[in-house]
Amino acid sequence: MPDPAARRSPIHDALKERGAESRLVGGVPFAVRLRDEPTEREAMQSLAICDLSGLQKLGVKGRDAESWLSGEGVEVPVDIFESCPFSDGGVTVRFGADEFFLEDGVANMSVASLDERLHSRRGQVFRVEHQEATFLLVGPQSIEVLAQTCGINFREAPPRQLVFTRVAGVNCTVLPDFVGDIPTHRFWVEPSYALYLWEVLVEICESLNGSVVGADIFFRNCPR
Amino acid sequence: MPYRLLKFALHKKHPEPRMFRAPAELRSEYDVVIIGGGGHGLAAAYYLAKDHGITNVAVLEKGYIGGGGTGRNTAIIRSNYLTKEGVNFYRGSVELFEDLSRELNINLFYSERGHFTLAHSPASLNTQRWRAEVNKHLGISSEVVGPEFIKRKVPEIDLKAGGHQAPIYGALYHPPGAIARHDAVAWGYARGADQRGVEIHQQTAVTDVEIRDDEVAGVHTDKGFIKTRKVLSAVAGWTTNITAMVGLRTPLVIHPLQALVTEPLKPWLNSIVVSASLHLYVSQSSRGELVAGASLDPYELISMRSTLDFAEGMSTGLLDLFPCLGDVKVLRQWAGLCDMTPDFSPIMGTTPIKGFYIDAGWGTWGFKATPISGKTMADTLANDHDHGLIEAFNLSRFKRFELVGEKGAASVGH
Amino acid sequence: MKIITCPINGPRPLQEFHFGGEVRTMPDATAATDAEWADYVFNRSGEPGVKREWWYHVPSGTWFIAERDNCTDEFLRTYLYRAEHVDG
Amino acid sequence: MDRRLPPREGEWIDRSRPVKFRFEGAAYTGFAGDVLSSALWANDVRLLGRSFKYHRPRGIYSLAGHDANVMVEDGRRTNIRGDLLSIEPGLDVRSVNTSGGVERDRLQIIDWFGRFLPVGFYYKAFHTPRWLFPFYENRMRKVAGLGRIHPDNKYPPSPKDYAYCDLLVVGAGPAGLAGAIAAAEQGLQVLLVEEQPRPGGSLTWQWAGEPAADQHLFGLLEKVEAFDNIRIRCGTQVAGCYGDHWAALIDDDRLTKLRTKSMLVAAGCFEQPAVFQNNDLPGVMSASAAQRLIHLYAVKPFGKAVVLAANSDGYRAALDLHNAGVVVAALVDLRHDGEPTKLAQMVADVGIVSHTGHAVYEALPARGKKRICGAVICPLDRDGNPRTESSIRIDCDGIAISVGWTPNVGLIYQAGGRFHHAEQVEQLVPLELPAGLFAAGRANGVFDLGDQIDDGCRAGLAAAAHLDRFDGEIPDSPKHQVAAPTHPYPIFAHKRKKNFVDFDEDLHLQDFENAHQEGYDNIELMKRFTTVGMGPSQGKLSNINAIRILARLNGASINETGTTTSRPFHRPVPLGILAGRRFHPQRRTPMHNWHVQAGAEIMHAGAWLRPEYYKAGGQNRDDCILNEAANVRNNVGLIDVGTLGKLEINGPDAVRLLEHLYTGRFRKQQVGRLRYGLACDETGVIIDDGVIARLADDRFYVTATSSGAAAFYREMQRWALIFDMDVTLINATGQLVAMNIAGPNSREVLQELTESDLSKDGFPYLGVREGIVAGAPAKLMRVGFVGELGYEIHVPASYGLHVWTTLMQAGERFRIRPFGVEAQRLLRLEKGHLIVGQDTDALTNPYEADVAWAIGKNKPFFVGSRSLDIIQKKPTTRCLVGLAFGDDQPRPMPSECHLIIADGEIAGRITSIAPRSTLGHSIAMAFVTPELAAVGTRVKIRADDGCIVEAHVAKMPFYDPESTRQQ
Repeated sequence: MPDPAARRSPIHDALKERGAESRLVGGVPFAVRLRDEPTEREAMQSLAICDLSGLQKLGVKGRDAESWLSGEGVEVPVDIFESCPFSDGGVTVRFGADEFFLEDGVANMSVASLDERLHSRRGQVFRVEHQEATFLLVGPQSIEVLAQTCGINFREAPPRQLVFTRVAGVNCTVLPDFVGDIPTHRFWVEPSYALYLWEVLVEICESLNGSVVGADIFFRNCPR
Repeated sequence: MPYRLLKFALHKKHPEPRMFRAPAELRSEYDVVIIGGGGHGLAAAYYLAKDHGITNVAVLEKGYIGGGGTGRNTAIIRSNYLTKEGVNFYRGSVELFEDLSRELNINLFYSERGHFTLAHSPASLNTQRWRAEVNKHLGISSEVVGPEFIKRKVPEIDLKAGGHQAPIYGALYHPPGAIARHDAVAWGYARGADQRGVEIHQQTAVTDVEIRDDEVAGVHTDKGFIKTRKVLSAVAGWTTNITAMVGLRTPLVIHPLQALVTEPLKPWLNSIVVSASLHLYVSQSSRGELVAGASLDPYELISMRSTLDFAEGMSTGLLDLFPCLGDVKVLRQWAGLCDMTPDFSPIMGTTPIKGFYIDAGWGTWGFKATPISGKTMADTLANDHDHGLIEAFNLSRFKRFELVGEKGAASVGH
Repeated sequence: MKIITCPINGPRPLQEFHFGGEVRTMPDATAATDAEWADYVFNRSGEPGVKREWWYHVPSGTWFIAERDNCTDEFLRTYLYRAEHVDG
Repeated sequence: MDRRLPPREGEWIDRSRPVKFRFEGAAYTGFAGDVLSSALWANDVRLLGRSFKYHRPRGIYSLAGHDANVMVEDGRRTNIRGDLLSIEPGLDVRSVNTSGGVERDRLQIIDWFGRFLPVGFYYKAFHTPRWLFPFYENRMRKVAGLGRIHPDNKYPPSPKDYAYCDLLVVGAGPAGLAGAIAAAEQGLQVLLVEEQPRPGGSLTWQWAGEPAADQHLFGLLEKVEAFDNIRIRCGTQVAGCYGDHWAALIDDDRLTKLRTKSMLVAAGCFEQPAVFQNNDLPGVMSASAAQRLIHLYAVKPFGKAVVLAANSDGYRAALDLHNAGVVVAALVDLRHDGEPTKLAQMVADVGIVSHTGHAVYEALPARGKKRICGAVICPLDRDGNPRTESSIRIDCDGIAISVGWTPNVGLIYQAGGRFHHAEQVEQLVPLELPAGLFAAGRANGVFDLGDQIDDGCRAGLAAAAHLDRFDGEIPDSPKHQVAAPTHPYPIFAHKRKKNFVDFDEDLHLQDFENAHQEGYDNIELMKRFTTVGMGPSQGKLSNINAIRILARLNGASINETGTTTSRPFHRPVPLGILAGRRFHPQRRTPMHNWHVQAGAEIMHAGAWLRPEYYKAGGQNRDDCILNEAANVRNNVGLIDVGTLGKLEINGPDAVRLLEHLYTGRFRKQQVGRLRYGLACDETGVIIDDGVIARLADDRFYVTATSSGAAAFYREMQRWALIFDMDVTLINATGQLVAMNIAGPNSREVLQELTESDLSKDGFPYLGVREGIVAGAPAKLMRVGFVGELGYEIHVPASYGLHVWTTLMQAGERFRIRPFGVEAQRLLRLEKGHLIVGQDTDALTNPYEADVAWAIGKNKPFFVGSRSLDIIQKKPTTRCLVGLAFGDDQPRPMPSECHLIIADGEIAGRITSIAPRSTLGHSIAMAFVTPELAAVGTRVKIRADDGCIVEAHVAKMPFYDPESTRQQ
């Protein structure tokens, strides 16, 4: 059996250097806290960034992908780039006519079991490995970080609509969303670029007086 | 102070004649019609008259002379090519250039600066060694040099290229690498051709080329029809217009290439520095401006518009190499057109159409070939047979799958 | 910066795209003469005018066809390769 | 002497904050809000710079950065405009391009030699004799150029912003403010950009003679502030305008890339010089500069002035000067009929003497030319030629020139607009504007203040209509009623030829006449030959006069003569601002930090960072590499090959697609087996290779070269479309990580981490298995790239580090060691495996590269097959062979790309070489001509310094020819 505890975020070391406190969520290690909770809550109100790479991800692609997901009781977005809730605080996104992407919620257990059942699938459903790093930009100012790194006008981007674009010169998938009522931007980036992008985003965040926070701001504040 | 300058003070009236005659009426027939009054076309006209005594020649220029690639390139001259064909051809060009100021009696500011092609990876250093070895074998002064040598010649350079990308492993150093005043090359050839009887018609656009049973019969212009049996197309970035007129298929695609110039600075950069992986080449003009060019724009376009992306990318590359230039200001940016071939070599000489000769495929390397292309094309027109130096560049090489290996290293690496 | 409309992702800045060259129809490899094949492989229709070209939206990995004037740089339409065949 | 005027309404200086600064070593005091030029003028310093060519004394001309007279450096920055440089405490600047300081510049001598140096003189001399040119060039380069660079100057990374709006308004003068308001009223998101530190444009200085101006300004600003959909940015310049309304906004600290839906250029005009003798000396300035001095900086421009006018603005300037306490000794009006408006009377009322139909023919320099002491004026005949015989001398220390304007519309040219010369304003006005682009105010040829405001409203509504936010009536642009504000030819010949047309380039009238005589008689040729407009101020003050001169010389109209186009940038922009943060993406595998801690020497491979080799105590690079390789041969090694392309091809047509993409056959490939794949492009050139694993009937897993992967996947997608194949393609390159454990002990080590059957029969060579390794879902592939028993292990990236470290632990008792790229290169070379891109080049086909065996026998079609048929019929010109060297070879050994020489001709090239190998002798791969290809043939290689090294063609693989070890 795969052992999720063996997994590491691509920026694990960078966070360790910042003295991050680590905890297993759904068996996967997360940097849950860097400062005391009030400070991190405070940061959310303006600008904060945290690493959610430990969230389990899964992609399915192929002619029968949609029907399979529905068969598994997963709510499937109708239009391309639309997203809808999956598990608690997770998302299901339609990448294309016959491709879907799922990221787990705060419990971080649902994707794994879905993945299990994928082995006994029939027809044209193919598993797509998704190991992207997940970064969450939190707070009203997160839009300014995007303004310095990306050529898309996110002020006009509809919420919960996925955007495939380039951020700081690398391919990146961005989902404008909310944690509670605080606007967020969720970044998915291929792990090989993760450290590079993280360092760029953090540099810009800190130049805007934003700060790096732990994953708990997500786990604690996501609606269940 | 040279006498030539004294005379300006001594004469009451400005003692300089017209560079070339005021536009005459088009005649109804010429022995040769050259389409394109850039450096190449004018040089061909000059050598037709000088070497072959063919003077009943019209050069047709839709704009003004030297207004295309000739006036837009970054004026670099070198012969450190990769193939035997390339080296021999460009060596011929450099030899002509070296004496051209005297021959045309116009100071071209032909200035040997030394030319660095930086290598940012072991693989690229290998390619530079390849060029160096071929050059040396053919008697061209080129060598692979290490970072220390580069730093000695260009102390302002950052050998780490900013630190976030591959450092500089070394370079191909080509001492004869030079720059020149590009406009003056066109003017000098124009004057020389004119003095020998060639007619130069500016603001005269070719609208069609008359072909009768696979043979050139004449040229239609916006000023009327001209009868002729020999036409040379020397219009670089506009070649595809002309080949379309005569129904000739070629591999040519047109891409813009952009360049910029900074405010004048006191001399500090004495060498020409090229970095393929940073997509830039830069030198300092005799006026003190930094003149920097990029690699081709990423898609086909027959337009000389400028883009901000280029200015941003070029500035990034320049600061990666020369961190001290952050406060130096860009004065102006512009673009030229490049007619690209798949094997980075020109398309020259005879074509399947009798009497139609082509001088194209000049991509980013046209200016440095101006004298030799003029000389060899003149010879080719005069004898209706490809000059030895350009046989390998004939259009038919593609049909024969005999491309010239100037591209060198594979586009994919490892 | 140039804006290009990807049929899937909508209007995007040029920096998100890769140019894939003109759309060329491959002759029947078995029937074509060497000359015809060489013409297909090497020659291009580079003259001024509206061209049918391949473009690729890099972040989403989408190939599509654009009809573009190679002098004005104006994109007249963009559509997916399949759609084109439907349109004929 | 302090020239500061008493405090006045609307002045920009803050008298409560004196600022001490230094210029040319001397200490001065100004006020916060001063620019360098104004502060110096206030201190009665008039010599502010030296000219580019003749090193003539220069002072304030436009005071708006439209000229480049005042250029300074501060030891870090260079070529800083004094007109735009706000003074700050501690500012310490010197003039650029002087020898020994601006006061006693040794190079001013050149001014005397002017007559020896006509336009383009450098084309006509110095080139013979040839050997002397370098000497001359060296001299010329030293005198040319302006500021110096400062080698240790560091520029802090500046941010770049993307911004968006409905309407960009350039210029916050009357028209711009009105336009912004009109558009905002229709609900547009408006960005109003003003290059000066405060809004108001000409209202802040030009109309200040009239009380109405202040009221207008106040009223407009109040309205603007009332709209929250108008953002106003002062001290920002729009430096360039590009396709699709893409504009570059420049502030001191950043570049903003603005995407606007429409654009209104209301940037006003540049006041143009008159051309007369010594029109460049300190004290001669544009009337607007004098008015800026008075109204913005409260500086008295002169003691006694002559005003040269050809329009109402000149009369206003005369009044402003008079009101500021300047003695206006004369108002010289080029127009024979003088000023038609009431201004004529107003001027007369304050006792200013006007001379209509007169010109200033010459400015008289005081000793040393550092200021002027008088003006020579003379009447003009009906053709506008000075009648010098009846000239008068008037003492003065300043001449203010107001003879005309040229529109500030470079941005419109850049955006593709076209202009024509309109007689009634004697100025270029828009002829054709691109969709969504609008012009208003003086830039649009509208001069009356009221008209400017109306024109602004009109343009604002037009912009709204363009965006379908307004469908009402749009008024026409107001027509200019009174006399033209610009004189058609304010240019006067003078025999001493110091009547300058271009101040940057020191070009005088005669230079243009000479250029024309030499045949540079169209505007582009003249521009290139004379270099007019090529200086730092981009011809803002010289282009239109140059065109007038040429038009007259050709007997043509301005429109027939044509204009030169404007290119970015509107004002020079620092490279540092354009570069910004300089993003350089880097790719790392999950094991990157492990490698670094293990002492890896990291190399860049494209964007990837890879271990070249691992430094081991005291050993040099070659030893490290050789030992890493030896440990693989004799023991076990582990390499990170995470950079490999990793692609999945699934679906009913998977086999068909593979057989189209690769040269080989895959139909009969069994599930659980690997095959080598070689890919060509359409011309038959090798572009990629890798292994192809069949995981199921309709599932294939493919590796591609590290740097080729992205492009190869892209082409794979395209071919799938073209051939209409029912496949599902997945690029898992970055999602998965791969490592290769190789060496005789690799099986033992790996077996400790997995329950999969690794036995020789259970998992044979060229087999592929899916299983769990160290708790990670993995694909295992039995490959032999390095020629030993080995397993390539592919796992999800997040597991990569764990699997790697676990393998290293398990391998400890087998003395496992990591090996880097270099050791792998050596091992595969010993094994005779080529590397695409190193052993192949841009034209290499499979026949040359000795991989024709990988071409499926009588396959009907694959990409490149038809071209290869043609190539195959032609004689091969080169073959890739192995070379072995004896031990007796002289050093240095050859390197990659050293040439093989036969009978004095180039007969080949080394593509890969290992001076030292685990075989104990040097080996290489090389291209050679067919004549040299036979095994055993002796070849000569020319190494560095031309020393010849001998080798013989050897059979490949060099190592383990029967390939028993990898089985």
